[in-house]
Amino acid sequence: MTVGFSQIGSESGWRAAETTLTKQQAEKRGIDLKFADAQQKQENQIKALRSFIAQGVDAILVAPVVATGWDEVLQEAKDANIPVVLLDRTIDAPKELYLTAVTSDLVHEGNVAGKWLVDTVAGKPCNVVELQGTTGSSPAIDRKKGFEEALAGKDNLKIVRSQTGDFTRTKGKEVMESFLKAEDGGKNICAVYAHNDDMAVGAIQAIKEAGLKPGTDILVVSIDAVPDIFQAMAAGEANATVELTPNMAGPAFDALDAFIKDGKEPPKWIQTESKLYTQADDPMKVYEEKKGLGY
Amino acid sequence: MTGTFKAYAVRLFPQVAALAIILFMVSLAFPGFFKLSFQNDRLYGSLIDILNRGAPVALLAIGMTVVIATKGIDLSVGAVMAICGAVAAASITAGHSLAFTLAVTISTGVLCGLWNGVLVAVLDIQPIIATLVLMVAGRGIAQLITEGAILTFNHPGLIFIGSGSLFGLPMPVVIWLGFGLIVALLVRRTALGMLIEAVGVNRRASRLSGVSTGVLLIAAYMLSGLCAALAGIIAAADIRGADANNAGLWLELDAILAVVVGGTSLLGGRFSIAASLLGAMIIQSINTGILLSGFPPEFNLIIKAAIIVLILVIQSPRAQSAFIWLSRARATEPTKGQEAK
Amino acid sequence: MNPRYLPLTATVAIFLIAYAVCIAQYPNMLSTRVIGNLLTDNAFLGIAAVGMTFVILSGGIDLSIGAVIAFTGVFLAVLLQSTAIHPLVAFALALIITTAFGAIMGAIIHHLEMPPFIVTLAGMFLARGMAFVLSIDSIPIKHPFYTTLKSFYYVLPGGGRLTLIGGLMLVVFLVGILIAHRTRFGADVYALGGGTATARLMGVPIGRTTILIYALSGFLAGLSGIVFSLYTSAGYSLATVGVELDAIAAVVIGGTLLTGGSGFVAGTLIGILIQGLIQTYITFDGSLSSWWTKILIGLLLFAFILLQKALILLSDRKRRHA
Amino acid sequence: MQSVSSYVLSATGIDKIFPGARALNGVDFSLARGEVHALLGENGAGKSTLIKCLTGAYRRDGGRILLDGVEVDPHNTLEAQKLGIGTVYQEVNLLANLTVAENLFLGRQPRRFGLVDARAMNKQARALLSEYDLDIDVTAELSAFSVAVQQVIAIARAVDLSGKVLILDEPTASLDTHEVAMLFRIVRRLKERGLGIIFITHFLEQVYEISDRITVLRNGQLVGTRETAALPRRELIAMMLGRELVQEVGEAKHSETKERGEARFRFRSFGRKGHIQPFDLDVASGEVVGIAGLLGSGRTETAEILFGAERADSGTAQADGRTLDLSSPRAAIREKFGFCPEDRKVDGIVGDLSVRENIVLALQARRGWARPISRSEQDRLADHYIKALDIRTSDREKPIRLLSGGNQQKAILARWLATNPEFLILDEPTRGIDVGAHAEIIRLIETLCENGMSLIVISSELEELVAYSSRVLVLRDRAHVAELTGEEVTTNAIIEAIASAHEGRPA
Ligand SMILES: Nc1ncnc2c1ncn2[C@@H]1O[C@H](COP(=O)(O)OP(=O)(O)OP(=O)(O)O)[C@@H](O)[C@H]1O
Ligand SMILES: Nc1ncnc2c1ncn2[C@@H]1O[C@H](COP(=O)(O)OP(=O)(O)OP(=O)(O)O)[C@@H](O)[C@H]1O
Ligand SMILES: [Mg+2]
Ligand SMILES: [Mg+2]
Repeated sequence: MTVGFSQIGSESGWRAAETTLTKQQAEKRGIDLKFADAQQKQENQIKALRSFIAQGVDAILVAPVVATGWDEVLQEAKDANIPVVLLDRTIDAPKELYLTAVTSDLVHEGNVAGKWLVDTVAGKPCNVVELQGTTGSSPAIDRKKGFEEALAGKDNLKIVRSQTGDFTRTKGKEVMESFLKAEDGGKNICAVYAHNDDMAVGAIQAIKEAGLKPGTDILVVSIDAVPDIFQAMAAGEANATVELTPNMAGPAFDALDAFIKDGKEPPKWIQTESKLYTQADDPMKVYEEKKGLGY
Repeated sequence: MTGTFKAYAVRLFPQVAALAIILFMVSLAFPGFFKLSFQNDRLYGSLIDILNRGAPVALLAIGMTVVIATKGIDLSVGAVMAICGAVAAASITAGHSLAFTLAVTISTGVLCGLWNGVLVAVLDIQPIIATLVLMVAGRGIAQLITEGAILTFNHPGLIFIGSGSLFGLPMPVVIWLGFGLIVALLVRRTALGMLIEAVGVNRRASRLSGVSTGVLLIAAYMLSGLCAALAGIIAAADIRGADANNAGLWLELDAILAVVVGGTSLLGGRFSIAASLLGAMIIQSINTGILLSGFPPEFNLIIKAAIIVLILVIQSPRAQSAFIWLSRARATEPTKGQEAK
Repeated sequence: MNPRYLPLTATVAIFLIAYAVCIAQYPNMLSTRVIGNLLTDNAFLGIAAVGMTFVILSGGIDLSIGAVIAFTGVFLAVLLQSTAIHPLVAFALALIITTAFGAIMGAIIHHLEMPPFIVTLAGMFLARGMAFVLSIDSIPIKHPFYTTLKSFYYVLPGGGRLTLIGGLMLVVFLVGILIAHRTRFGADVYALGGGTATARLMGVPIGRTTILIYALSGFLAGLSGIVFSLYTSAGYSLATVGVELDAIAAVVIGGTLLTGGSGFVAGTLIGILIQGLIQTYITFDGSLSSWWTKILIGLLLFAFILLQKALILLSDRKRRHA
Repeated sequence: MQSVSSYVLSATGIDKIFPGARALNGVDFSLARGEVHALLGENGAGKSTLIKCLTGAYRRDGGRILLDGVEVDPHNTLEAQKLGIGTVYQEVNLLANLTVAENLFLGRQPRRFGLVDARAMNKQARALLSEYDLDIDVTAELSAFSVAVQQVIAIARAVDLSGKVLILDEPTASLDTHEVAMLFRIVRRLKERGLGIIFITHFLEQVYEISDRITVLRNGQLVGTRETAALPRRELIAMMLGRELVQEVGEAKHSETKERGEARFRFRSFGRKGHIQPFDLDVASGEVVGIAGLLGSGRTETAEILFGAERADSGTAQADGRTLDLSSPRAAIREKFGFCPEDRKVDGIVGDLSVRENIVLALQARRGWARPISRSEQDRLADHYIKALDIRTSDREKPIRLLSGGNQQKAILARWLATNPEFLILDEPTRGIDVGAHAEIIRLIETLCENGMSLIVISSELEELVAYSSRVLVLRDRAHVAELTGEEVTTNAIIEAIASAHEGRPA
């Protein structure tokens, strides 16, 4: 079986891990994987899909960079009888155009993080600063939304500052530095919520350099569960992270297998778990497990 | 001596004024802006943050200034930063010494510059395209080294470069100030500055006058590579890891912007390192100011665009000549009177 | 042969050779699907690159086009979502805005004597920023008119499609060639590229030409935005980041000198096709990791430039000896 | 005196102020129908500035312009063209990247159905140039042609554009006698048609040959306007210089035929394929060798190969028996060679740098970057040459592109003199230089030779060549075809050598 895989790019460690795992999974099942990197551009993804169709692959995996704009090319794939599985993000298209979507629920992730914070501060007043992902990207929008939903109605919790850190460590650190300055050297901040772990790691460094203790003076909660955040948790510098599993391809291949061999229609949405990890979950052990996965 | 000082003052006036105005505006939006304190053996405050965060762009701007003075442009600096950060992280995690790591990293940057320089000077490829090659491929090379992940390290020596302090200033600040001073002295105390400007203004005429145009061009790109290497080390040391995907992303545009805000023409010729460094600080002040002001991030780009346009309009030759014209209109009256006598 | 046409001929030759090499390796690449895809998938880039060609021919550069394309898409999506106006009206509005935007940049470049690189860089920030302000979400466009437009395509033998937008790109190229080589405005553009001071002394209306050039580029970026919104049926403020660099690369690979004054609109089409070919080849290969993809694209870009240089040098030498 | 109404163009009280320099101060100028009006003055007197003010290329700071008695105010050259004023500016101002035909018809291309009709345009271009005996490929890019050909094209364009007034700013600087004669034929024809023609030149013979009236400027001020016939040469020079000139070039008697010493520099079958055929050349120390030939005969190529600007692919070069390395300009400069190129705008000046920097550039390049010439030494050098060559500039820090054409030329010459060369190649050194400076330069050339420097001079002015060369090489079709020595060196002999060489050529 030949499967084309259109990946968004390699903009973060998490994505690199997803690519690695997809390749591993394909190899394990003897699938010939055609990999195309779109360098963060939707037009490149559409081009890649069209090339896959022209090439005559048996199935297509796509991690869509954005939710909209897929109808036409998916229709072409359908016309050519090539099943398409979406990875890690859903899209805004008629459901019959694709076989299934293997994703986590981004809003839910934000929600889990928010709930954890609400439970942890337990009614004490708390000013939260937020490090957003890239402005306009769907994880940034949804993780913000989910988090705000969890905080809704809790008057003790307030998001006092929110800026974009572009999902990167450098920007996460820089933005956190200015938050600390702007909020009285950090004395007004009780928690930081970062849309991904990389920004959280940057923020932790900024907090330390400002002479405060991350994890104690300022709570740190973030999303993704990449190995480095577990190191920070082990050191007591980060408090919680919500896992976004990079192994989306496994369930996708299973569904494809079943569909192609037995014609079995999978459900339209295969949701992956959004597991919460805290300092209590033996972070060093998780770190060791995750280390080799290409994060 | 006072003459040269006056010339400097005149040259740098627009940049200094623009910087002062921006800092003033930021302080209106954020009152504690000018507050400085001494913490952990170093000065601490928003102003220091600007100096510190502006380090990569400032370093890139040094090399970029010289490249632009030769009528070139270097789009690859961001990618070279990523490569060098990756090399540094890979080397230090492989257990090499700090000195070795720095040497290898800086050589890598210089080598990248050499590649660009050869394309431009020997193969005569247009600079924007010649450096576009490395801009595209370079990030790939960096990712090849880190395999797409963030390569973290714990070597205290390397980390010191990113977040240590010297003379009460953060290391990155010491590095860019020091390096800027060295390069500025190098080009102005020797004939390099003039020769570079000559090449930028008229390469043919310079060659016919015996200037080694090829060597100078290559050297300019090598300097730019060196600057990118330093910036790459600082960026990696700052976050204790090499982020091949994001290190230096789009920083080439900021560096070019810094040079232009500094008043060096993109058509080559006259240049000033000091002015470019001021330009870098202006850009960083805008960035930090936006962060401190608390606007929603959707507005970042618009604010940045508006301020840049404003600065450039004030600096544009037209506005300047209008200014000169105004001041002359006032000054000519007495001259006329003298002529009449 | 007239030496003026050398770079163009070299480019065409390189493209044909490269295509032949690809086919030898992957016979499927000869299919009309691939050819149709090359046109359709690169339509928005091609249209914007025509504008970029004019700008570069005049010795300038326009970094704003990617952002303008994204802005146009978001503008259309927001407009069609929140009002009941017909897409054609929305198209007209978008084109008016982007053309005016280009004209204003041209006016600033001319009247304030500021370098195009910086003016259009600020323009890029501004257009992208405006798109963010309009909406940070990606907004689908579900108007039936869009469906109608998308249903216009011609099925080539072998399953490939010649779509409306692919055809539109070809038309834009034809018109662009006509404007560049058969109008006084076109000659003025080349004149500007030859040297502003000289052109001024020769009586070329510098101001008007500069403004028109950037207005044209803005117009075509707007048109490209419309095409892109048709292509994706959506508007998204983060779309088409860095497209300006792709367009510049296409123009230069097509044999136009970045210093201005020399080159061909037709060459840009080949430049676009060469880039499309590289991408298609990499996808067909399908074994490259993300990083090797980047490295290979860079190397192939380099190889094309080098090949072009070599071909020109070679025939130049032959001419001298003849 | 002519009545006011017969003036096609009259300007009164023209002022132009540049930062740091008053280029024109209340200049009056009037041009009658059907007259050729010579505009004369030293380098930097303000001639080019005056015409640029008239054509709107510069905004004037004061004064009025009347065209046919009506006040006009052209804001740019396009408007001036529309008013019927055609101009050839001092530096060839055509676009190297356009074809000849496009250059000729830029902005007024013939059109069919709204589109440019390239075929008609090329046909018209060929017809236009045939009037100038120029049979070239009008679809080729302008850059394929020599400066002289470009000059003719520029003239053809301006003539074609001028309905009322034709302005020629040093159009003959790079033309040889044949082309000049042709130009004058055309000028006379236009004159008969009633055009007013402004003619700027530094060749006084040409002034007397063609002009009806003369206006002299000095330091941006009007000295006076006279009828040519009533103005003796000596008086004219006095008007221009503000003093008497001791000795004028051309009248200068060939100094006692120089002893031809031992050849110091020897070139043997030196040449480059496609550029110039291999030639032999011997130059003694203190000798001036002139090179003559028609346009495109390969004079510039000879110079470029001698200097390593184009690398020779055959032959050897020796000095005092030692083999010279002439592989690049840099190498040549190390061998104490110098080369003052013909196209000063492209190959000579470094426009944005100051006069001082332009003068020290070659010397600094030879010393290397690590051994900077101290600022005081630079100032001294610059001041010395500004004085010695009488370079008119308000200030040694002025960017050289703001200097008048002739003064730029002098600064480039100074650049080479500052390097103290032993072998100096001058390609059209006196192009665009005024009478006073001309005499200075010739005198300078003679002093240089007395001090033992070897000189190669390329010039289209045969009198000048005769005046100081002890030997003249004649070129044709990129090959050295004749060599005249000692008593043979006369204007007539050179013309004959060129002509006879040409007789052998199939038409
Ligand atoms: N743009 C400018 N800015 C400042 N000074 C200028 C500018 N253009 C010309 N000048 C000065 O004005 C004076 C007159 O120059 P102009 O070119 O008119 O001389 P000219 O009579 O044409 O001389 P030449 O015979 O050498 O061509 C010169 O001193 C020159 O340096
Ligand atoms: N009348 C002409 N017709 C066509 N081509 C010409 C003509 N004159 C010159 N050229 C071309 O111009 C190019 C440059 O000539 P070049 O300037 O080297 O000659 P030259 O002998 O130095 O003449 P000069 O110095 O008087 O301009 C040559 O390639 C020559 O073929
Ligand atoms: Mg002049
Ligand atoms: Mg010549």
